[in-house]
Amino acid sequence: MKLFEFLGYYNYWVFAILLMIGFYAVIAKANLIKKLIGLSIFQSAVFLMYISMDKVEGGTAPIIKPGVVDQLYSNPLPQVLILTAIVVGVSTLALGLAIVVRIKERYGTIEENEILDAD
Amino acid sequence: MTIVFAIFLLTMLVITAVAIVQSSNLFVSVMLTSIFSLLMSTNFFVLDAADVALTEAAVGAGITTVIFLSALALTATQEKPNRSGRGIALIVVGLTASLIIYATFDKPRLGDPDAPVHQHVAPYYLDNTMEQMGFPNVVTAVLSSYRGYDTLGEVFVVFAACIGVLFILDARTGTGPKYVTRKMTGLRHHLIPQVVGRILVPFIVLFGLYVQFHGEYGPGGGFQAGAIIATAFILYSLLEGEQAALRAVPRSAQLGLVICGALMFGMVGVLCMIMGGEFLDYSVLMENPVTARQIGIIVIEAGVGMAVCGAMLSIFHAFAARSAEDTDEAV
Amino acid sequence: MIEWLLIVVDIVSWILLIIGSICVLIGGIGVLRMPDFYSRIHAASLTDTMATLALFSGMILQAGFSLAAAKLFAIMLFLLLTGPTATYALANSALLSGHKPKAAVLEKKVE
Amino acid sequence: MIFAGVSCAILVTMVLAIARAIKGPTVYDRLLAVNMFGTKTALLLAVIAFLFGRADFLDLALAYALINLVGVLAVLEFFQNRIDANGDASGD
Amino acid sequence: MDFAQHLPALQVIVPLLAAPLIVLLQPRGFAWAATTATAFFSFAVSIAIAVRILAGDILRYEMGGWFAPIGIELRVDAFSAIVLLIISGAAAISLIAARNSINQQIEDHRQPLFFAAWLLAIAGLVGMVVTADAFNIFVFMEISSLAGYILIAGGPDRRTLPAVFKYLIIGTIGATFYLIGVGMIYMMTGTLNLEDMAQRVVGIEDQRPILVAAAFVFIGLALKAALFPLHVWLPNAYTHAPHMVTVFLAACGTKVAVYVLLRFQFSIFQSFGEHLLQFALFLMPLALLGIIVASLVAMFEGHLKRMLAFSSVAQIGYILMGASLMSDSGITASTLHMFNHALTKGALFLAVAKFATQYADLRIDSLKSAARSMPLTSFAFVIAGLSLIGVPGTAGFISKWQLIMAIMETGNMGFIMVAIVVISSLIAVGYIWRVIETLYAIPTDDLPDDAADVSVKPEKIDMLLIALIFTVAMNIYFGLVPGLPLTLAELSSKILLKVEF
Repeated sequence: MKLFEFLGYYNYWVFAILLMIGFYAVIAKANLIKKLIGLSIFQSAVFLMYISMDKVEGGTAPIIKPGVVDQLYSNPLPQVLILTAIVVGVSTLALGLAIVVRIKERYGTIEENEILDAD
Repeated sequence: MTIVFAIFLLTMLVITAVAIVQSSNLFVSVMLTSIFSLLMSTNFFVLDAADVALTEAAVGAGITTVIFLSALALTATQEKPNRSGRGIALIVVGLTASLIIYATFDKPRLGDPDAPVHQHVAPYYLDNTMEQMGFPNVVTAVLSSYRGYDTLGEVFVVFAACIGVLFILDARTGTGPKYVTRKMTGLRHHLIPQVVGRILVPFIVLFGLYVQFHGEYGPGGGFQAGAIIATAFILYSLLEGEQAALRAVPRSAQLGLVICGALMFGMVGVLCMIMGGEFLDYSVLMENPVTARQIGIIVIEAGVGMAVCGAMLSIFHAFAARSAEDTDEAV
Repeated sequence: MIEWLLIVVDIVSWILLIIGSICVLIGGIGVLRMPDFYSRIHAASLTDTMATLALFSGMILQAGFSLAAAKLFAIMLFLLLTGPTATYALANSALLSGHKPKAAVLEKKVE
Repeated sequence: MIFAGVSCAILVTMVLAIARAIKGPTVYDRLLAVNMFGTKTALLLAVIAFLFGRADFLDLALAYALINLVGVLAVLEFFQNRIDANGDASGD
Repeated sequence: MDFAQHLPALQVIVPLLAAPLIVLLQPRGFAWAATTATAFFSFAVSIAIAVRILAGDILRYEMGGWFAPIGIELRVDAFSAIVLLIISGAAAISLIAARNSINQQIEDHRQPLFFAAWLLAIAGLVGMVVTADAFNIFVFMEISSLAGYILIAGGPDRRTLPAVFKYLIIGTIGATFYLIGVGMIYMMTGTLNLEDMAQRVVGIEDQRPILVAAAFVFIGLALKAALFPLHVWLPNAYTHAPHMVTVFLAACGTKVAVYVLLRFQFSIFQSFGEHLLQFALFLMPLALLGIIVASLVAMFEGHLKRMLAFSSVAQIGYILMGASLMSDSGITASTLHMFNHALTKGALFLAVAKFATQYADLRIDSLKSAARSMPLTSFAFVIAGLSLIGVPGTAGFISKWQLIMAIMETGNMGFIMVAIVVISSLIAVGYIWRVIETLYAIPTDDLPDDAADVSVKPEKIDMLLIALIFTVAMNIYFGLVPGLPLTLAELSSKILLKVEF
């Protein structure tokens, strides 16, 4: 039935919208911290895409229940990949913020157009 | 039922993202980012990803918000409006959006069991974890043993971020590393949060250790535990002030934690090589392969937990120390 | 005898859960409708604590005597501990930084 | 069944909280919304854990119950620094 | 534990695990010594691997003891062997020469962290080349790019910071695009192992997610490899980085992204009939445009380092043009050019580092009559410049010649491309000659003689100069006897085109 069909793809459409919001923020905004926030939204959208891959209708989280035999489980592999990707995202964010702090100290501003004029 | 959750949570996610990008006050954006990560974590939980939800909770609510705020404290909080780059941005963004929307048509529907993803590699993990690893949490098994090499790379990404932040923020030309700690002693006249904080911090650390060693049987593991314990110490330093926190966990101890965490992970792998197996092949550590794998995974997760905790703490203290003497212009 | 007790427990927990969700809704509406920050903080924090109490006790009754009930109790304990603290810290910091409650502003106009 | 109703109530409250977070004139309103949102997430996670019948996933709600305070206190502390630094008393 | 069986794993693990140890070594010179020792060890391992590959077998290594699609598998063949040689060779040479130049630019208490980041960069790059798992490439890509940001952020003047920030943003977007591409392929095939993926893709290439995944992987890796329109981050990053870091990154930084790009396009998307034609028709104009525009910009560039950075962008255009011919000799030419360009550009940037020890300002017109006080360095710069142009007898000539032969084979529209290659070589002659002219210019009388001599100390024979001479000698040696790289290049083109040899 149509609605259920549409909902099946709602996750991927929200992934596309979030990706665009993040990508727009990274490109269009001049403030360096706003760019980093946009970058983290951009990466969160990718995590959403991976995790919405692993859901199985009627399945539960892939921690095997001791007693139950015919229990359907969701796919563990995208979750492992995203566990790694989340920590990669935080690491890049921390490094980016350290660079922004140093730029503020040396240039006095964190607006990209003012930095370009300064040199 | 998941459909109702999906609609509510995902629409809220989009609204928050738009609000984050629109608001010109950076403080507001950071606060909305913490709501964004809360929503992401709930989304992950609804989509059956318990471990990922716990990681997003521990990392998103605790560490990302605090690092953003400490960076904001050192830079400006008001974004200057800038109309220049909008045209190209919209074109590029529109192009990528059309590419992705074009791709979504042939994708399998959310949750349909015969999607190719569930046919090939995943069933092996689900069937064999119980008898090869002896514990039910398949995600921890895949994370630390089947794809342990990824996690090793991951620990070294955290290690790289930690030495990167220390390297970039320590650029004091001439003078040695003088860590003038913050003159402010935490939330000065907030007695009640301090008292509650003193009660809460040990419980958060206890919960962190529970998550660390309970990783095989329920959602948990090294990353989550490291992040939670780091959040506990960050809360302690927020309430008691920088000096007390640095007395509790001095800077050298934080770096030591990161280094021996990373080395512990590496050395277990090398030990497996010496004892005849491949790198990170725990089954050679002892005669019974299942217990050998469990021992290997516990040591690995401990290494990961120490590395992540040490890294997040040293990053936080690098930012916090920075604000104390950002007055003198580092030349 | 036992299943009569079970039914009562079920009913009580259902009632508690319904009370809890009503409180939650009231809190949400209150936060939006209230005119000033300090009245909003009342709406949010009071219903928040009440909802935690009602919902979690309802769930503990549902969970019966098990590990889940212990976990639920722990969560309730920490939520009751941290919720009011955060609200206090928020209100205190707002007041200290000179955020005048609306009523005070009105009085000045009056005299 | 009842859990579905409770979770819907919590979801609606979350939407209201986000409305306040976006609309809120002063920073404190937004902070109030963030705090409220945090506790509601903890409630929602506990209810969902029950709704899906996986009661051993309550650790997540416990994590949120503990960590939610850190975000709010961090914002308060850095906002206070901001005020002491340049003394503006305005909320926003 | 026999040594030879663990070679691929050792290649990655030794630099990776040495990094935390280096951070512990606070005493001044020791961090540099330990890092150089590790770099030479990894160079020795890659030579051993190359020897095994030349003997004809492909090294496989199952990480954690799990077989291929379940666990992560390392797979080293001729194509990865030659890139391994480039990375560890460039690392060894740039580190052995780095002592004084780094002491000059980085404070002492930060040096252990800096050298640990250098080792992580080596481990990240090597990890990307050695592994045969799509997501593992992303993880090691992150390690190498994070370490790269740290290395470049070591640069002394303040313009380094915006350059590094732009590189971080663009690098992360590139890596995330790659992640989206891998995610979509995984969604349709269910596996992450490259070989397994190649087999499972055969039946479903016409499906939309796979085509979009190919596009995303291409864009992401083109961003990382600084292909022409997406190269905006490279000139600033290489110009403001510490001199020795530029030597290392110029020689192997972008090459690894090109390696992964070719590996994906040829091994996984090979089976698409018309896709590869699209890939070629899409890539060739970009590469040609890149060669011309980058060479022209280099022509009018004042700063010596920035000029060489733009010429790097042009050279990457050469490499990808060779690959876009999709013929056996085309890929041989592009792989060979990766090797030769690493040698040439390494030598040029070593000469720049040596000039920097005497001249603070590296603008070309401020290096007036530098040859009088630094004869050896200038002479080495001339030879390296000739190799960049492709004068017979140098390594550059071999790869240019191979490229032109490959183009001739394609027959019909070959003339335009040969013309472009020749024109860009002429432009290269242009900007190299401009530098040589100022180096050997006779000091004009308005510049008082003694002023020139007093400020400029005579050239000091140190490790930097020895490394420079050695690299230039290698340039000439591989120009005359291109045995090793040529055979490896031919082997790798057969592997990429899946020709059973």
